[in-house]
Amino acid sequence: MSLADAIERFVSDGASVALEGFTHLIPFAAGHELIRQRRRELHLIRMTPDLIYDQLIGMGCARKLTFSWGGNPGVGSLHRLRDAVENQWPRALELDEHSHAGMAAAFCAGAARLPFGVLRGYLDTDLPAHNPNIRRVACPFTGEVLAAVPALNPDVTILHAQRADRAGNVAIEGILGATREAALAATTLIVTVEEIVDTLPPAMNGIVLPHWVVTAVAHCPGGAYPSYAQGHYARDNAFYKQWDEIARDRPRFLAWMQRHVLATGDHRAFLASLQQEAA
Amino acid sequence: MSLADAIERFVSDGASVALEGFTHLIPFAAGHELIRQRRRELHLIRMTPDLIYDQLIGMGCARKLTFSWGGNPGVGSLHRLRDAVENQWPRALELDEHSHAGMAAAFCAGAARLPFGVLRGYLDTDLPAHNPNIRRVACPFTGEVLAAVPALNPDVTILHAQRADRAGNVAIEGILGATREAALAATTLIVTVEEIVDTLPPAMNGIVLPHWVVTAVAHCPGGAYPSYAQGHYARDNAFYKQWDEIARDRPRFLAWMQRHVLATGDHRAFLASLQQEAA
Amino acid sequence: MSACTRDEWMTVAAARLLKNRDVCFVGIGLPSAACNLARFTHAPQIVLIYESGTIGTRPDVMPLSIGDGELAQTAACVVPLPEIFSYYLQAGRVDIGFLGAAQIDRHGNLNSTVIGPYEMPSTRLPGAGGAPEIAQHARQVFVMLRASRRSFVERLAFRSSAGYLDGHGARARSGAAGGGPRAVITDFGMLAPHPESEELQLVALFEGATVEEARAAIGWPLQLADRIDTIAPPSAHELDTLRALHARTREAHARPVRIPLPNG
Amino acid sequence: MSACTRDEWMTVAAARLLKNRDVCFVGIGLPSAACNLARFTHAPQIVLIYESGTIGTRPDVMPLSIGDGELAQTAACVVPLPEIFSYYLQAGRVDIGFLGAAQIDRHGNLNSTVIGPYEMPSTRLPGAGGAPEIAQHARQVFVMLRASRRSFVERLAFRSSAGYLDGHGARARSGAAGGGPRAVITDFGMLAPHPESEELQLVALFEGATVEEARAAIGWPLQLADRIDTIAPPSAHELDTLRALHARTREAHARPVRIPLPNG
Repeated sequence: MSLADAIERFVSDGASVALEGFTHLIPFAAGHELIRQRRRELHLIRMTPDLIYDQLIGMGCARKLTFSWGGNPGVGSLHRLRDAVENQWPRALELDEHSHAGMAAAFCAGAARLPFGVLRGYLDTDLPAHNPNIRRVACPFTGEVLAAVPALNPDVTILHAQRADRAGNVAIEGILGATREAALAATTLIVTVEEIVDTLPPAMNGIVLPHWVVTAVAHCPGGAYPSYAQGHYARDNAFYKQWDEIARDRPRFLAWMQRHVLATGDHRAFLASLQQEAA
Repeated sequence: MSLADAIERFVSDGASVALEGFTHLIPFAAGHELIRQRRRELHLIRMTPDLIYDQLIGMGCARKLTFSWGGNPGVGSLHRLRDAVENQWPRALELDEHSHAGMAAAFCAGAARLPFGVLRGYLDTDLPAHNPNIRRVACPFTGEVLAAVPALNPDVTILHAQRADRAGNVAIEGILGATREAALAATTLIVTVEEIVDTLPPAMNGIVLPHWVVTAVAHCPGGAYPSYAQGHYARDNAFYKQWDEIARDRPRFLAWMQRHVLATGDHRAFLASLQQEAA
Repeated sequence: MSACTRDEWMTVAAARLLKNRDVCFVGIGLPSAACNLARFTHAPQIVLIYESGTIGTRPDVMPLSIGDGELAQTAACVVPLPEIFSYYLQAGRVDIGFLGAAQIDRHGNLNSTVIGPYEMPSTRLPGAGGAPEIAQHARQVFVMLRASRRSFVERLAFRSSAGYLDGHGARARSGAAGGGPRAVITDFGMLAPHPESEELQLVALFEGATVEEARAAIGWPLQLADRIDTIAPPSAHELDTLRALHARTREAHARPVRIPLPNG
Repeated sequence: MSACTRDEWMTVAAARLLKNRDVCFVGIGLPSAACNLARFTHAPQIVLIYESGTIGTRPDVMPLSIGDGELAQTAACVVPLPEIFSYYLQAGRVDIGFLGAAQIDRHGNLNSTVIGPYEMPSTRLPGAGGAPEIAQHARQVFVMLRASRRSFVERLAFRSSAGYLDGHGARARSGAAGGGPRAVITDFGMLAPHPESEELQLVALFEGATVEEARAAIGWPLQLADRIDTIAPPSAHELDTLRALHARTREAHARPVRIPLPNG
């Protein structure tokens, strides 16, 4: 299935969508396709909203954001996210804000189909006062009061991975972040991959998402760029630094999105347009 | 450190001890050493009490057993376990009985240092009526009532693994059962290994217990026999079948233990005595 | 067809219930044989999960234990056991759970814990293991159990896992996510719950087996379904495949294991 | 020693606080430089954990992001992120957690969430990330933060992670498992909590820095410890090692990444 078809078929306006990947394997191609297809009112979920969420938010695709850290790692702010929160541009953005540990517990609960996750966390912070999704639960054995978060069960989780086989088994190698839990927590799971192979290499204790938990696989080489795919290509740290300039300014941001995303038909054309610009 | 030294130093009478390994990598050598050193009043913890627990129980080492399935897999009963429960021979055995899912949740809670684990489980079974360690907890978001179990945090967890490096990092390959969670839940972690190497093979997403969670490593080739070590030797299914006969009869059991365990100085001698008998 | 044992017939009957892409939570013994027979015959893409943590395993011989090395070597992947129970079973990702037991009652509740009082049992059984949550979460449960009045009983000594409780919708009201025991394969044929009372009734007989034989083996007054199907005997292909699997398994398990005594 | 920047001095001062077998939960930027400098100098066996899931990582160049490939390639192992927070941090297996922030108050409480009201902030910061639970569970927290009256403030706009709360044992009474912020390394020297009041006070100055300079940069009336140590400037070895690390890092990050455009 092509990525465009998968997004068309499985992601509707208003859906809750988690594009996971922790610095590594961020599904940029899929995010761009959401923008091209002009999805609206999305509830975006992601521990670390990255450039791709900055773009989705800046293009007005999102109604709500569930997250735990929203910056450009090692660089600074996500200016489109800031503009949405500080100035409601291009629209207001509802925040469901957590800590990493809390959001990880929420994904784990979602993957296990439990209604809530438990952690020793959020102690004496101001987050619970601003988020009704952070509550307390008492241990039925010791009486100790712990933090609780509701399970995260995205309508759709979208990942990028190195490879899938023809049956739809997906193998991931390297830094996982919360990808596996986000995948297993979702109702629908779409995975873009660098390559589709006849048979996956032996996994034993490696990370495999079995075919019957995967809804659709789309072959999309380079689909994580400017993030990276371990063993395939490196993270383009220079692009992450450039983005700070591009995103700082509304017109420049819109022009960049027009030229590289809206005016390109697919991820291959997106990559080509960047290459052309660099040449 | 030798296995005998590790047991001597780290396992005291009355301790709660988990020898984990799910069919695979069951730490027989360590269990035999507990018997040789005549540990008493142990609280034994293990999802699937296997032959080694049958032996520990039959030799009177255990006061209490936390478990979820106590049989000889594919063969039948653990006769020494049955004799202890049915006839209090050689002594009474207190049971803390769970389902696999409940005990897995308890180990996970222990590894995460949470006081309890949550699951959708034990529904309409008679287990909670007989085990005060199975309680209920209400979701603070939905009100749904779920099962809760107290965390398992053994004083000592003992595992067998394929290899460790000289720094004490331990790598496990193949079927894990609840070994990893039992290891991380323990106060003290002893690991016997097939081999000690200068450098472990690259792990990436493989299973490694970092050296700073491992208390002691003992080199003990064949230490899982008659269980097995993936990549080293196979499970001796024939021995598991023979055990049914040996353990069925108290005098025969005691004679076997005397000859092969008490009269042997270490695991090497134990293996040699079996080989001699087979010859 | 050549003469076959009742165990073989049970295995074949169970295998036929499995569809090509079913995700099965497999136990040791007859269920393992049934699932692998299905895989070697009409259901090559069946997904087998063993509770030891192996997912999508494709063993060439059957395991003796739930965690034989063969299961890991042929698996799509091997995960920590807690994930099998939380991320797969509890998450509703298992279509078919197989269970055995020492005792079953007329509503498909099972006992694998004790005979006699829990605190002072006359027979201590291995215990529930994975059964309570398999029974709770699997979309369907298939029970495989040889019939006798000691095993198909009026009243369980202990309820290790829930079937339809007292019937008449009690299970649905309990909040259990799975569908409960949809089939009980035994050595004269098959029982299944009545649509309303949820009492196990005779729905099919092996060719040549009789209602009287069935009634004699069941410890409660066995009801008959409106229609009793006949289960065709194992085909030559089924039987050959099953026997070859058993032969390979016997051979593999008979192969002597060298005691791993280090040299020197 | 050759002239060095305050950032370099901060990095060296932080590195010196680390012991050879410490388990450190590392953030990006100055903490990452400090931990790796320690590893390349006096603490070769230091264990570095990055929240992305890499355990025991030994990068040759510093990562730009928390999840660069270099971290995974050189790690003892890479685990799912939830395990980092549950099985390692929450389980009390982290000796030292490094934190930065936009604001710190006199009791070491930190703000990395918003300036202004939460619902309508004047500046939306990235958020707490791993900080609330690092602050709660790490045995010790080291804060690295350049000083100014905008960052060292009388009152936080938002408490993203807890230090000593209002001091005087409030943290201990809260049930937090970890020891709290034991050191704040800033660009004139170091603050540490007073043993009783738990108010951050000046405990050490970089050689050449003055109390006046420190007071000018701190937004509350800065108290002085009974004894103010002098932090020796970076040695030639420390500085050479750090600069070589930075040079390797700059070179690696400047290496153009080929856009992964498939051929054809």
